[in-house]
Amino acid sequence: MARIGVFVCHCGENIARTVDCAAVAGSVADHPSVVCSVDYKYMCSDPGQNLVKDAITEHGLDGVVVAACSPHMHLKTFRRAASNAGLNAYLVEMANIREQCAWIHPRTPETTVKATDLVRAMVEKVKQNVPLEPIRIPVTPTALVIGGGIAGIQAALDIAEAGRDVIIVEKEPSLGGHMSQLSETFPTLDCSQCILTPRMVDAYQHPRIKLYTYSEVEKLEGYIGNFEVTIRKKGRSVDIDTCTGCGACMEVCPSKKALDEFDMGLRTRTAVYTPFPQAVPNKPVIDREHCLHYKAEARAIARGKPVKAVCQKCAKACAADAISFDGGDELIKEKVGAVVVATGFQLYSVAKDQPEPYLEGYGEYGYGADPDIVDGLQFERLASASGPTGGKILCPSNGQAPKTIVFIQCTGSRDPAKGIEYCSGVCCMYTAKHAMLYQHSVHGGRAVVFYMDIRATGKGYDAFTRRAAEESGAEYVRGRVSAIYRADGKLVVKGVDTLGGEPMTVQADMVVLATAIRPQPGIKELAQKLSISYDQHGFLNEAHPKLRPVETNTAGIFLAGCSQAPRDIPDSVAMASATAAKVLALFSRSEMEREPQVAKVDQATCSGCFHCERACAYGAVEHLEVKDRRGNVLRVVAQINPGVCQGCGTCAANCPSKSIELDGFTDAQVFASIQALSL
Amino acid sequence: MRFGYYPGCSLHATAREFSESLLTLVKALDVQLDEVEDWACCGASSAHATNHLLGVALPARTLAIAEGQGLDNIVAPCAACYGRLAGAAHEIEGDAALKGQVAEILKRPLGTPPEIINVVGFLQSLLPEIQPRVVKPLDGLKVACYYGCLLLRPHKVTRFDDREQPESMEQVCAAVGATPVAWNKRIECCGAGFSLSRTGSVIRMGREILDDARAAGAEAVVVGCPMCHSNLDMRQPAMNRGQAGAGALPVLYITELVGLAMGLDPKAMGLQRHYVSTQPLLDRLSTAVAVAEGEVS
Amino acid sequence: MFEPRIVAFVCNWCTYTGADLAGTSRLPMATNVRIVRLPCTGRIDPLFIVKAFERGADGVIVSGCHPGDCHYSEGNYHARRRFRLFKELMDFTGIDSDRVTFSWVSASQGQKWADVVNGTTERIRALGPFEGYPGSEEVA
Amino acid sequence: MNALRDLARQLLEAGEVKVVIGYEDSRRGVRPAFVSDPADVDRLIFDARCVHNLATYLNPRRGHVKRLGRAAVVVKGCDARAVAGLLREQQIAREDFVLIGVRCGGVFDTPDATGPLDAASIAPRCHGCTVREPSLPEHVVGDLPPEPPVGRDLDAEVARLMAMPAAERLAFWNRELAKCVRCYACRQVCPLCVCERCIVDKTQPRWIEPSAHTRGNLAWHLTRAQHLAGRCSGCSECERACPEGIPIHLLNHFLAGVVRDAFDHVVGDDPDAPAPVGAFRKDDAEEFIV
Repeated sequence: MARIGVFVCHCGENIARTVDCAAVAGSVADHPSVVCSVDYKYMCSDPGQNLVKDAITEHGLDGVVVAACSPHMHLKTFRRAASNAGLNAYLVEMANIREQCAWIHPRTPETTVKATDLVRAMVEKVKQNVPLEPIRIPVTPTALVIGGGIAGIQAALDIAEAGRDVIIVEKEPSLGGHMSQLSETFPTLDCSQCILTPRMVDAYQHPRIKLYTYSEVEKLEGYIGNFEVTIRKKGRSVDIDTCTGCGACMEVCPSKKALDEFDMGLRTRTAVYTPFPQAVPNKPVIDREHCLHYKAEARAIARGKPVKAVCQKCAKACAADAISFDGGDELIKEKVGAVVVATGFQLYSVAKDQPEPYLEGYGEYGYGADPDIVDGLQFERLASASGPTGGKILCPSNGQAPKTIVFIQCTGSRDPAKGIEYCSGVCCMYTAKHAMLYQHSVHGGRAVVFYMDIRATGKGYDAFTRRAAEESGAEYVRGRVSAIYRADGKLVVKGVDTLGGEPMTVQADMVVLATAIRPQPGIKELAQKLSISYDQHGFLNEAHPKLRPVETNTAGIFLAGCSQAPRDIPDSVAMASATAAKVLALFSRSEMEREPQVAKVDQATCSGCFHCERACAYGAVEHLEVKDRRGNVLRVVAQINPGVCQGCGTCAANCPSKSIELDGFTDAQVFASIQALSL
Repeated sequence: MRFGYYPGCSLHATAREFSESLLTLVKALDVQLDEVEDWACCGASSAHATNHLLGVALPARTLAIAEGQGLDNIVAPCAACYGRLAGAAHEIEGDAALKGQVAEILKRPLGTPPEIINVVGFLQSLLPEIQPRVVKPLDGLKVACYYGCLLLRPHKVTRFDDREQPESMEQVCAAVGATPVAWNKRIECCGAGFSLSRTGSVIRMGREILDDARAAGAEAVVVGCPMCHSNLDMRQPAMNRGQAGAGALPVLYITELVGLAMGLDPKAMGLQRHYVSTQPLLDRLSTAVAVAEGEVS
Repeated sequence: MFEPRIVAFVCNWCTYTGADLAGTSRLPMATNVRIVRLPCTGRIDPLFIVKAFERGADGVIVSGCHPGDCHYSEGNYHARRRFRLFKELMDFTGIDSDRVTFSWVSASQGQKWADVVNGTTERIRALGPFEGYPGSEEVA
Repeated sequence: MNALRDLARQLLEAGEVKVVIGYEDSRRGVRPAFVSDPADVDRLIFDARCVHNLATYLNPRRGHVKRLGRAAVVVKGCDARAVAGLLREQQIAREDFVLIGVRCGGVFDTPDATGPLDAASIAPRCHGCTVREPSLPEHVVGDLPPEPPVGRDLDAEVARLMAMPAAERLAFWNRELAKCVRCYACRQVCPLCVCERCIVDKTQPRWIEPSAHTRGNLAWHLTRAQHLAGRCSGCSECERACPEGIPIHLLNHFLAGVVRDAFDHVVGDDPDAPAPVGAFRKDDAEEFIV
C-alpha cells in the first residue's frame, strides 16, 4: 500500500483567497493511499520545506504531492527537499492549484472542488511513480566554435584562456569576419583593424585553439557533451605549413578579374589571393572558380576529356613549393562537447534578384545598379586606409570626392513591403559614423542623412549620433527616399522631409544605403545540420528570449553575435563571453547530469517495426539484435540511447504495442491521471 | 482571337484617337473585341473619392455583366478604367462580406471576375501577331515610354510588370522598331485629375516629365492612358512656354505607334486630332521608309 | 446548469506555460477543465482521449505548440497526423468530434488558452452530457 | 495452372524452398495448401475462389509456418502489397522467401462461391484493381485473365454512411460493434498485425477493456483501424474472418481514403516507398485545429 503525503500551500493569500486549502487537505486525507495531508501558508519557505522533509521521515512516505504553484516554478525545489530527506526526487509531483486554479477562478465551492480533483489526480499519478536516477553523461571538454569573426574569436579565446580546447571552423580563408572590413568603430572611432588584429593573432597562436579556415561544418552528430563534428576542409591548393606567405604567386597570377570579396567588389583580385594584408593565417588560397587551371579542368571534365595542366604559373613561382593542384576537399572528424554558433551576417541587397521569395529589391533606387550607390560595407572599405582608395572617400564611378553624399537609413530594415520588418540595430550608429568619417575626409562636403528614427540606445551612443548631427554638420532629415536616378551626371535623390512637411530633392554624388542585416546565406542548412531552429528570416532561435538568450533548444549548442539577431560589436562580444561561460560551466565536470525523463523499450514485447525510429527527431532509436545462446539473431528490436533521447514521448505514442515507456510520463502515470480526472 | 472589351467614357470623348487607333489596330490583327453590354462608367475618379461602396459597386456591375456574358477577360484600354475594374475585382475577391453587399446592391450574383487587361499587356500578348505585320519599322524612332501611375499602381492590385522599373512598354515599342530611351520620369504622376482644379501643378509636373524625356533624346512620348495624354498633349504649349529649347514633343498612344509601324492609316487612327502636331513625326517616318525602300530597290 | 467535465492534454512547453501565463494574468476561466501535463503533443495517443470519454469526460481539449515551435522540433507534426486520423474516424463512426477541441496555444497565448477553455466549456455545455459515447451507460 | 505446378515442383526439387504455400480445392471450397513434397504439387490450383491473402503466412508472428522452412508463397497483386508492408517494416527479409505471383482476373467474396464471377459476387477489393499483374514477385505465372466485372465499390459504401446523420451512423456502428465477441480473428488473419504482444493484451495499464461490450469493442476497433492506417493492404481478410459479419474492413478502407486525401499516400507494393506512418509534412492540413 502506497504511503503518500499531500502538502497544500496557501501561497500567502494567493491560493487561499479563492481555494479553501484546509478543505482540500481534509478531503484528500480520506484517500486510502494518503497517510498525511496538511496545509501551510508558504510551502516553498524553509519551514514549509521542512514540513515536507519531516513528514517523509516521520510517516515513511513513498510519494509526495505538493499542491501549490506551477511545477515550472517549484518542482525542482520540492524534489531537492525530498531528496535531502532521503526520498527519491522523482517520487514528488506538484498539483498546480495556483496558476491553473486559484488565479483564474472566483472563490466558489467549484474552485475548491477543482483543486481537490487536481490533487487527487496527482496522488493517483504518484502512486505509479517509480524512483529514477539522473542520467550521467561523460563530457568531452572541447568546444567547437563555428565562425571566426569577432564573436567566434572572443568565445574561443575565453574558453581557451580557461584551459579548455577549442576548434574554430571559419568558412573564409582568414579569421576576422566583417569586423576586419570596418574602417573605424562606433562610438569611439577607433580603428577596427587595430583592435581586432591582435585578437586574431592571439587566437591563431593559442596552444589550445585549433583553427580550420576555409572550412565548413559538414555534419554534427551526437548530443550534449558528446558531439562528433565532420568538418569539410575545402581544397586550398596552398599548403599553409610550407607556404612562407611571400606573395610571389599573386604577382604572377594572370587571372585578375575576380571581384575582391573583402573590398566588397570595389576592386578585383587575382585567383590566388590572400583576402587582406592582415589575414590570419597570412597564407593565400586558390579560388578555383577563377583559376585558369581549375577552369580548364572543369571544362575538360564536363566534356569528358583528359585533364591537362594549364597555367600553374603560381606553382612555378613558389620557392617553397607549397602549391599543388592535386588536393580536393578533406573531411575531418573531431569530438566536441559543446558548440558555439557565431556565423555572423550578410547585408541585404537592393538588387532585383533576391535570395528569398519574400524579399524584394528597391526598384525605386534603380536596384542599386549605379556604381555610386554603395552599401554600408562598401563605404567602410572606401573609408578604410587599407581599402581600394587608401582611405580617401571617392566615387567609384569617377574617382572624385563626392561633394554631396546622401545616407539612407533603414534600407530594407523596418520595411515590410520589402520583406524585412525588423530593425537592424546598428545602422543608425554606423551611418552617424559614416557621416563623421565623410566630414573628416571631404572638407566642406554636404552630408544628408535620411532616417526614420534614431535608435541609439547603447552606452555613449546617443551622444555619438548627436555629434554627427550637431558638430559634424550632417543634415539629418526625417523621412524616406522615394526615388534615386541619375540626371545631368548627378544622382537625384527624391525624398520627403516629414518634419518640414515638404518633398525634397538632393543632387548627390554618392548615395550610401544602410541596408538591412540578414543572417549568413546557408544558415538554414547549417541549422538543420545542428538540429536547432530558426525564425522566418533565418536568425537562429534562442531557447528563451530573456532568460536563455545564448542557449538554443538543443542542449549544448549556444549562439553568439548576428547569427541570432542583428548585433553590434559590444553586444556580439558580450554574447560570445556569455556562451563561453555556458560552455565552461558544462566543461567544469567530467560528467553531466540530465533529467531521467527518457524513453525505454520493453524488448520482450517490441516487434521491431521501428515506427519509433521514424518518429524520433533526434535519432535516439538504435537497433538491438536479440540473440540466442549460440549467437543466432532471433529478432531485431528497438533500443533508445538515453544520452540522445530528449524525452518528448513521440515514440511511445507511435508504438502500436505500447512497448515504449517514457519515464516520468509512463502509460501507467497518464492512465491514472485520466482515470482520476475524467470521472 | 477574341477579347472582352470595356471602352469606358474617355475613349468616346477626349480620347477618341485612342479608341480609333485601337479599333483600327485590332481589325488589322484580326482580333475581335466583344464589348461589355450596357457598361457603365467605371467611377474614376469621383466615385471612389466620394463613397467607397459606390467606387466598388460601379465597376463591379460591369464585371458582373461581363461575367454573365461569358467573358473570361476584359481589355480596358484606359488606365483609369483598368485601375478601377482591377481594383474592384481585387477588393471583392479579398472580402466576402463586401462581395455579398455589392451583390445585394447590384441584385446580381458575383462569381469569379474576368481578368482585367491593360492596353500594354494586351499589346504584349499580341506581339506574335503584330511583329509579322510590321511593314514600316520605326527606324529607331527614339521614344520615351511613359507609364504614369495607373498602369502599375497599386501593385498588389495590378500585379503588372515591375512596379518601379517596368519594361513592358519598352518591349512593345522596341518590337515594332522604335528605340526606347532610358529616362527617369517614366512612372511619375502627370497630375491626372487635377488638370482643371490645380492646373498650375499639372503644368509644373508635366514640364518636368517632358524635360526629362527631351534630355534623354526622345522624339516622342508614348502613353497608355487618356489622362496622361490629355495632360501632356493638350497642356504642352503651356508647359513649353518660356522654356528655352523646348520643342514640341508629340505624345502618341502606344496603339498609334504600333499602328504606324504596321502601316495603318494615320488618319484612321486619329493622329490628326492631337494638339501637338504629329505631322513632323509622320513626315520623318515616311522619309525614312522611302529611303529604306529606295535602298532595297 | 449542466457542468461538463473536460480533460485537457497539453504539452509542457507551450500550452502548459500558456495556461500558467493565463493564471499569472488572472484571466477568468470556467472551472470545468482539468489539465494533464505531458511533455509534448507527440506523447498523446488517441487512446488517451478514448479513455477519457470511456471514463465519463464530456469533452476533451488537446493542445500543444504551434507548428514550427515544438520544443522537440517535430512532436506536434506527428501528433497532428494522429489527430487527423482520429478525428476523421470519430466522424465516420458517428462519435461527435465536436466533443474534442484540437488547438495550438503558445507559451505567450494566455488569452488564447482562456478562450479555448471558455469556448470549449460553452460548447460542451450546450451539447449536454456525453451520453452518446458508446457504452458510457455501462460505467455507472 | 500447369505453370504454377511446374514452378512449385522445380522449386521443391531444387531444394530452393522447403514448402510452397498456395491454394487447393476442398469439399468446402478453396483453402490454403502447404505443399512440401514435389509429388503433391498437383494439389495446387489458382482460380477466382482463391480469395485468401497468403502473405499472412509470412507474418513473423506465425512461428509454426516459419518452422516449415524456407517458403514460396503464392500471391496475387493485391497480396503483394502486404508482403511489401512486411518488408518495409523490416519484419521479414526479401532473401528469406520466394514469391510466386499469379496474374488475376478478380476473386469472389468467399472461397466457396460457385457460379460466375459477376458484379454481385466479385469482392469489393477488386474494384478498380491496378495490380492484376504483380510486380514484386520474382516469378509470375499464368495468363492474364479477362478484365474482371465491375462490382461493389467500398467508396460508395463509405459515402452512403457519411451521408447519414451522425446519430444514425453512431447507431449503425453501435449495432455492428455490439456483435463483436473479441475473438480477435481479425487480428490473427491480418498479415500486417505484427506486434509481439497486441496492445489489447497489455494489462499494465489496460488501455482497452478486454470484455466484449460496446465500450471496449469500440476502443479495440478504433485502435485497430488507426494502427493499420497507411499500412493496410486492403485485402479485407479481417472482415472475411469475422464470425459475426461486422463490416470492419470499412474502417480500414475509410482511413485509407483519409491517408490518401490528407497525407497524399496510397499503399502500394514498393517496399522501398516511404510510408506515412511516423512521417509528416510541415504543411499537412490542419483546418480542424484552432
